[in-house]
Amino acid sequence: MTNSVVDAPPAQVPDELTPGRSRWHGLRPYLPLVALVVAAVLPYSTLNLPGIFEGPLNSPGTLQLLAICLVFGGLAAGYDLLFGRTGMLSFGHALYFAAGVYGTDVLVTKAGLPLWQAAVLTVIGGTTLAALLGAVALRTVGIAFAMVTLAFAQVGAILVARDFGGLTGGEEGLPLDVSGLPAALVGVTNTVNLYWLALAYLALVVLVVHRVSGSPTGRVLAGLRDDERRIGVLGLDPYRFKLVTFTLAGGLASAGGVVYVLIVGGASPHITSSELTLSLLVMVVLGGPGTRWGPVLGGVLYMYLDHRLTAFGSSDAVNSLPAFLSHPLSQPLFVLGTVFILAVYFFPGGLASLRTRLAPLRTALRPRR
Amino acid sequence: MSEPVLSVEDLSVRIAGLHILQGVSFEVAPTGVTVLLGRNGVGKTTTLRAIVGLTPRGGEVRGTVRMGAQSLLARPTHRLVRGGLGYVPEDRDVFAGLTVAENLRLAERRGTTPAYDKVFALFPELDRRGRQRAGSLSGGQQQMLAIGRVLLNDNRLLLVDEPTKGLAPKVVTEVAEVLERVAESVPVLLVEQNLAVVRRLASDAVVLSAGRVAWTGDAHELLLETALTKSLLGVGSGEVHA
Amino acid sequence: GSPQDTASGGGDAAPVKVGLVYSQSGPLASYGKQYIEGFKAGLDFATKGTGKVGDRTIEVTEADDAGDPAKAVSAAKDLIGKGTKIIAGSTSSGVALQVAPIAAQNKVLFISGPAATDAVTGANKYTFRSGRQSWQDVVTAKSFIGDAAGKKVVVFAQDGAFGDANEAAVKAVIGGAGATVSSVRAPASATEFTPFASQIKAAKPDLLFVAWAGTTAGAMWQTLDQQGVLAATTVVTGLDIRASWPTFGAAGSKISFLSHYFDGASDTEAAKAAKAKIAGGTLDLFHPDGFAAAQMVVRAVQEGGDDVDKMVTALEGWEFEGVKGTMKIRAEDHALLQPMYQAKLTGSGTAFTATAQKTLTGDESAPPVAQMKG
Amino acid sequence: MNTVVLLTLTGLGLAALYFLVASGLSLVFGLADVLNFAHGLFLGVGAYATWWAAGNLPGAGPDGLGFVVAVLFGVLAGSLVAVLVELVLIRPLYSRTIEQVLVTVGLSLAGVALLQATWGADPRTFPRPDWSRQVTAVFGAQVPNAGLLLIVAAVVVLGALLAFLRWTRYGLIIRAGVENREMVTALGIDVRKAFTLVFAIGGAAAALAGALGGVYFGTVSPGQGGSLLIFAFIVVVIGGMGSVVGSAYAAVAVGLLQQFVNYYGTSGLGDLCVVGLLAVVLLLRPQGLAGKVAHA
Amino acid sequence: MLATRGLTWRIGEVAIVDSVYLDLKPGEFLGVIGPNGAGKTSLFNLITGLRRPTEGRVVLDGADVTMLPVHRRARLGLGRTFQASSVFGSLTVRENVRLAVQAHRGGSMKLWRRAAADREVAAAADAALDRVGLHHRGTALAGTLAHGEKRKLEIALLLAGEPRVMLLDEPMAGVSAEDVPELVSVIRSLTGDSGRAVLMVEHHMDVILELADRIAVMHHGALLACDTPDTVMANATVQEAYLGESL
Ligand SMILES: Nc1ncnc2c1ncn2[C@@H]1O[C@H](COP(=O)(O)OP(=O)(O)OP(=O)(O)O)[C@@H](O)[C@H]1O
Ligand SMILES: Nc1ncnc2c1ncn2[C@@H]1O[C@H](COP(=O)(O)OP(=O)(O)OP(=O)(O)O)[C@@H](O)[C@H]1O
Ligand SMILES: [Mg+2]
Ligand SMILES: [Mg+2]
Repeated sequence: MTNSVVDAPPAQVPDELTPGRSRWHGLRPYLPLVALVVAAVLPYSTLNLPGIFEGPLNSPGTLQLLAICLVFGGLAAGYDLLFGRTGMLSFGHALYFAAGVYGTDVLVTKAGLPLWQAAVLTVIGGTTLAALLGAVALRTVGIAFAMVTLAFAQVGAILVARDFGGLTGGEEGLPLDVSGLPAALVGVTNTVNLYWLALAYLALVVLVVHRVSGSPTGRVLAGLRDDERRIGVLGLDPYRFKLVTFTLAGGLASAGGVVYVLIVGGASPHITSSELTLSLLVMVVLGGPGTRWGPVLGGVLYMYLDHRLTAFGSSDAVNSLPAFLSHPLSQPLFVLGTVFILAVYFFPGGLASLRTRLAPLRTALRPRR
Repeated sequence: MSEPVLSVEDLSVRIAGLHILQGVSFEVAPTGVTVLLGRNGVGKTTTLRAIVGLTPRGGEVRGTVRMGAQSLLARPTHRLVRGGLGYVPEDRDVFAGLTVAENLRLAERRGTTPAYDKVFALFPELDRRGRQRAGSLSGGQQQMLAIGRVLLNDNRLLLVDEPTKGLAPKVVTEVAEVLERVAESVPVLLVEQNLAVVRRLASDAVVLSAGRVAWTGDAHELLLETALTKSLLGVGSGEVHA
Repeated sequence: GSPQDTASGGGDAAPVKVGLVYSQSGPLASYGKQYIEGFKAGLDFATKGTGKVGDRTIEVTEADDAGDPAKAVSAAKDLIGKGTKIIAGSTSSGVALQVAPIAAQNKVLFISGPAATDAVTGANKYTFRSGRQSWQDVVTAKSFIGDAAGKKVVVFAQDGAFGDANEAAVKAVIGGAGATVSSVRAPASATEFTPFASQIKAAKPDLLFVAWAGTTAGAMWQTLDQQGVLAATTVVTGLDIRASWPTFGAAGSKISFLSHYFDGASDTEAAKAAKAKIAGGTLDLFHPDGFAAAQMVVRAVQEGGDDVDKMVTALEGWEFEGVKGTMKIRAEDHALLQPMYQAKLTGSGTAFTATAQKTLTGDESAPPVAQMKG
Repeated sequence: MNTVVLLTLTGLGLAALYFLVASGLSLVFGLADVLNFAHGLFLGVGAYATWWAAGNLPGAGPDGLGFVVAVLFGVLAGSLVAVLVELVLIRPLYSRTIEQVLVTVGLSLAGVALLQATWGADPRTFPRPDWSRQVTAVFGAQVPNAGLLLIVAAVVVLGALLAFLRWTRYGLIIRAGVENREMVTALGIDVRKAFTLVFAIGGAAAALAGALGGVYFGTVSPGQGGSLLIFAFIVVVIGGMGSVVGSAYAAVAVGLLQQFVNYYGTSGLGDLCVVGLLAVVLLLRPQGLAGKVAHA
Repeated sequence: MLATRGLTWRIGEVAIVDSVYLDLKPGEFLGVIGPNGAGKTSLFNLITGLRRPTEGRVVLDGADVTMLPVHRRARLGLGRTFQASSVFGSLTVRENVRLAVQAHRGGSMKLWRRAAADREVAAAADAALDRVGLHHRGTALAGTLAHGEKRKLEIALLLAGEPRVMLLDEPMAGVSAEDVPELVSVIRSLTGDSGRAVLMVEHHMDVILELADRIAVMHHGALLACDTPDTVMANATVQEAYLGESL
C-alpha cells in the first residue's frame, strides 16, 4: 500500500523506444531541426498576431514573453526526465531552478564575478546540490520521496525569505546588477539575444532528454518507472540510476535558472515556492508525460497563459461581461485553474496525445478509394 | 435442457483498438459446471470480465448477456453481484493491505448471514490467519481467500477464473471438491487450464479460439475425443490424464 | 533588416505614451486599485480635465503584473519596445526594484508607486518615487516618544527585507537619537504569536515599533493585546488601508498609528479634487501615490517633451502641492519628501474612524540622503 | 514555568488547528488516495460561508446559539462543495492519481481566485462570540479562549473520526477501494458512494477548521486556507498517510516544536525544525509515525 | 554452486523459512515442492536478496553473498522469475527483453549512446523471444498481455540475462495446456550446458517429475526432504501433506 500511493504516470511508451511509423518515418527525424530553424529566425518576422501577442513577433515585449515560455518549456522537459521518464514524483524541482537563478544573481551582483564564471559555478553548484540532496531523498520512494523533496525545497524557500546577510533580498528579491554583463544581453533592444539564449537552452534540454531517453540508460529508466524491484533482479542498481537522473535533471534546471535570471533581470522569491514545482507537474501532465514534445508544449503554454491571462482579465471583452462572469474572469488564476481542469478531461494523455486522438478523425476524413 | 441461467449472445469486446472478442455466443446450464477453455490470450478472462461489467476503461462492449430475463450489460457491477453473481478474478485480487478477516468482512452482503462456517470448514487456513495481512499470504493462500470471499454468500451463478492456478496438488483436489459441491447448488462458469480438474467437474464446455467460439457441447465428449482435443486445445486426450 | 526594428517616433502632436505597470490582480490588487484611481484623478487635476499637455494627449496603457516581478519586467519591456518613455506603477517593492534597472538600461523615466522599500530611493538617475518610503514611517514613529535618549525600543517585524529595512531604520533613527534598540523577528508565515508576545513583554520596552503586513495581522494584534503588551507600553505601527482597520479589533484604540495617508488627513486643493473624482469619495492610503505620479508625469512631459534626460532634470528638486500637501523631490536621490501623520483610531465593530493627531512636514520626516547608484 | 504553560497551551491550540486542517486531508489522502490540494478551498468555503451566515442567515449570528448555527451552516457548505467536487471532478479520475493532483491544483487556484473575485483580497473581520477574544488564566498564564476552543474541537473531531472508522464498514470499504476499486464492486459494494462520503466528511472537517480558524485569526481571507495547508500536509505525512491518530500525534509534535523553538531559538528556526522533522521522520520511517494505514 | 547454510527468516516468533541447507551443483535441476505457504517463494526472496535472512548464509560459487544487495547478486549470475508476473508494463515486449539483455551485457550507464542502434542486444533479445514463442507479440505493450503470455515473457527476461543459477517460481502457473510442452522444453534447455543450475518451484507434478534431477520438499519453512524424484514421491509425509489423493 505504501508504495502504491503514487502511481507511475500514465503509461506512455517513450517515443524514442517505439518503432517509427510508416509515412513519417523518413521525415520525422528532421522535424525538430526544422522547428529549431523556424524558431531561430522568428525574430526577423514582423508578423502581427493580434490577440495572441501584444505586438509584432519581433517586438521586445513579444520576444521577452516567448523567451520566458521557452525557458519553462525546457524546464518542464527536464522535469519530465524525472517524472515522465523515470516515474520519480519530485515536489522539489523548483529548488534547483531557484538555485540557478539566485546563484547567478548573487555571484554577479554581490560577488561581482563575470557572468560566465558565475554561470559555470552556479550550474556546478546546482548539480552538486541535486546530487547531495538526491542521495538522501532517494532513500525513500513514492509519496515519501515527494514529501522529502518538498521539504528540502521548503528549506530553500525559508532560507531565501530569511534573507541571510542581505544576500537574497528576502521577499523583495534581488535585481541583477547588469553593469558587468556583456552589452548584448542588456537593454530592451537586445531582448532578441535573450530569446536566442532561451531557445538554445530549450534545444539543449530537449536534445539531452531525447538522447538520454533513447540511450541504454533511458531504457533502464523506463523500466524503473514500471518496476523497480525487477530492475534490481536484472542486476542493475536502481538507486544509482535514479541518482544520476535526479542529478542530471537538477543540473538542467539550474542551467535554466541561469538563463531565466538574465531574461528577467533579477530573482524573486516566487520561484522558490512549492507552487512552482506543482506548476511544473501541471505543465508536464498538460503536455503529456514521457513524450518528447508534450512537456515542452505544456511548459510553453502554461507560461504563455500565466503571462497573457493578466492582459485577458483586464481586456474590454471581459469587462463588458456581466459582473458574475467578468469578476472571476478578470482573475488570471481563476482562468488558469479552470483551464487545467478542462485540459485533464479533454486531453487525457496531454496535448501530445492530440496526434493519436485525432488519428481516427484523420482516417475518417481521408477520401476512400 | 431447461432454461440456461446465463446466455451470452454475440458478445464483442474491443480494447484499445484491438478486437478481442468477436461475437461470442454460448449458454451456461442452470446446473453443474460449464467450463470455458482455450489457449492463453484467446479472451477467456475478457469474457468473464465483460459479463460482470469490468471491462477496462475505454473498452467497448457489444452484444447481449442475460441472466434469466435480466439483461446484464448496462448494469453496474455492484448491482450484478448483489443480485447473486459471484466473481473470482484471475489474479486473486485480494486486498493486500487488509487482513484476511477484513477481506472476508468486506465480502459480507447486507441482509444475509455470511456463511463463515462453510468457508472456514473448507479453508481452515483462513480462520487461523485472520489477522495476517492478505498481501503477505502465500500465493495459494490468497487463492483460497479469493474463493472463500464469494462462498460467504448465496449466489445464483459463479464466475471463476483459473481457481487452481498455483495451488499445491492436494489443494487443487480440495478446491475441485469444493467447486464440485458448490456446483450442486449453484451453476458455475469456470475458466480452467488444468484438464484433470476440468474432467472431474465440467458438464458442458465452451472452447474459445482467437476471440470466437470454436466448439460448444458436452465436456466429456470433448475430452474423450483425441482428435477434438488435439485440434481445439492442442493436447491429445491421453495427456489429459497426466 | 535586423531583428526588432521598432518604429517609435512622433511629431509634436503625437500622443505621449505612459505605461502603468501595477497589480490589478494578485494579493496587492486593492493597493493597485487605489493607485490607479489616484492616478486618474491626478491626471485630471494636473491637466485641468483635458488629459492633454499642450496639444499632446497623455495616452495611458495599463498592464497587470499580478505582483510578480517577472511579469512586470515583461510588461515594461513590451511598453518600452513600443516607444513608451514613461513608466509608473509598481505596487510591490519587488516589482519596483526589478523594474528600476530596466528603466536605467533603456533610459526611460520610471516613477515607482506604493512600493515602500528604501532601496528605490537613489536606485538610479531615471527612477523616482511617488509614494513614501519605510524610513519616513520610522521617523514618524520616533515622534511619539519625544526625547529618545535612554529609552528602550523594540522592533517587532517580519523576517525578510521589509523587516530588515524597518529594523535598520529604527536603529538609525531612534537608536541614533540615543535609544537602545533591540528586535523581535517572526517568520511571515507565523500563525501563532504568543512566543513573540512573550519575548516582547519580557523586554519591557518604552516603545514597541511593529512592522507587520499580511493577513495574519489580526491574530497578531489580538495576541499582543491578550498578553498585555498593548497595555504595558506605547505601541506604534503604520496605519494600513481602510479595509484593514476592523482587523485591529479591540486593539485598535490602544495603538499609536503613524500614517502615510487616510481620508481626512489633509484638506488641500488636490485632496478635494481627488475626493470629488474617485468613486465613493473616500480617500485611502495609496490614492496620493497615484495622484502624485500623475502630477509628476505631467510635469515631466511639460518640461521634457520626449527627452527623458530633460524630464529627469525637470523633476529633480521640483516642489508641488499634492494630496498630502507640499511634496518635494529631493534632487540628490529622488526621495519624495512629504508630510506624514500621527493618527488615532476610534470606533468598534466594522465602523472605525481615524483622526490626525499631528502632522510632520516633509523636512521633519526626511530620510537621510542616499547615494545615487547609477 | 508560567511561560512554559503558556507556550504549551498555545502550542496545543496551534496543534489543534493543524489537526483540524490535517484530519480531513488525511482522511481523503489516506483513504481515497487523493492528494487534495483543493483542501484549502474547502477551508475557505467553510470560513466564508460561516462569515456570510453570521451576517445574513436568519437565526445565525456572531454570538451564542446564532454562532453555532453559523458554523453549522459553514460546515454544511464546505461538505456540500466537497461532495460536488468529488461527484463532478474527482469521480471520473479515480486510479489516475496524477490527473487528480492536477485537477485539485487547478481547483485550488480557481477556487481561491473565485473567493477573491467575490469578496475581495482583503481580510474580512470574522464574526465571533466575545468570550472567544478573551483569555483564561491557567497557572498564571493568559491563555486565549480561541485556542482552548480549538483544542476542544480537535478532540471532538478526533473522537468522531475514530468512531466512524471503527464502527462503520466505510473505513474498510474505502481502504479496500483505494487498493482495487474494481474488486470492491465485484464484491457487490457501491464503492462510489463510500468515496463521496469520505469527501463529504473531509470537506466538513476542513470547513470546521476554516470556521474555527476564522475565530482564531479574527479575520478571513481567500488565501488563508492555502497557507495553513502546507503545515497540514507536513502533519499528515509525518503522522503517516491516512492515520487519523498519527495526524493527531504529528500535529501535537509540530505545534509544540514550532512554539518552543520560536520562543527559545531565533525566528524562522521553528519552521526549519518542522521541515527538518519531516525529513528525518520520512528517512527513518518512510511510512510515517503511525506506520500502517487508517486502522481506526 | 549455490548453497544455503541454515537460512532462516523469522517474522516475530514464526519462522517462515526455517534453517534451510541446500546445495545446488552445476548442471543440476532441483525441483522445489511444498504446500502453499510452505515458504518456497520466501526462500527465493532470501536467496536473491529481496529479503534479509535473520540467520544463515547464502553462498554463491564459494563466496558469501548474504549481505550483498539484489543487483550485485544478479550480476554474479543469479536470475529469477516471479510468481506474480512482474514485467515492465509500459514497455513493449521487445523492449522488455532488450532491457534484460542490456542489463546483462553491461553498458547500461551510457547516457549518450543510441540504445536502438545496438544490433547485438536486439539480436539476443529476439532470440530469447523466439525461444519462448513470443516473437509475434514483440510490439505489444507488456502490460496488456494475457496472463499466460506474461509468464512466457518472464522466462524470456530470465533467458536474456543468461544467469548461471536460475530460480523459477511456478513458471507453469496459468500456462495453457497446449503450451506446456513447449515451455517445458525451453526450461529443460536451460541446464543444457552444464555450467548452469536451476531451482524451480512448481505445483505441476508431471512437469517437476519430468525435469528435476532432485526434488526438495518444503513444509512449514523447513526442508522435509531432498532426494531423487522416486524417493520423494514414495515418501508418505509428502504424499499426505502435499500431493493428497491425486485427481
Ligand atoms: N487492457 C488491455 N489492453 C489491450 N489488450 C488487452 C487488454 N486486456 C487484454 N488484452 C488482450 O486481449 C487478449 C485476451 O486476453 P485475456 O486475458 O482475455 O486472455 P485469456 O484467454 O484469459 O488468457 P490466459 O489464459 O493467459 O489468462 C490478449 O491478447 C490480451 O493481450
Ligand atoms: N511479510 C510477511 N508477514 C507475515 N507472513 C508472511 C510474510 N511473507 C510471507 N509470509 C507467510 O510466510 C509463509 C510462506 O510464504 P511463501 O510465499 O514463501 O509460500 P510459498 O511456499 O511460496 O507458497 P505458494 O506455493 O502458495 O506460493 C506464508 O504462510 C505466508 O503467509
Ligand atoms: Mg485469463
Ligand atoms: Mg510462492
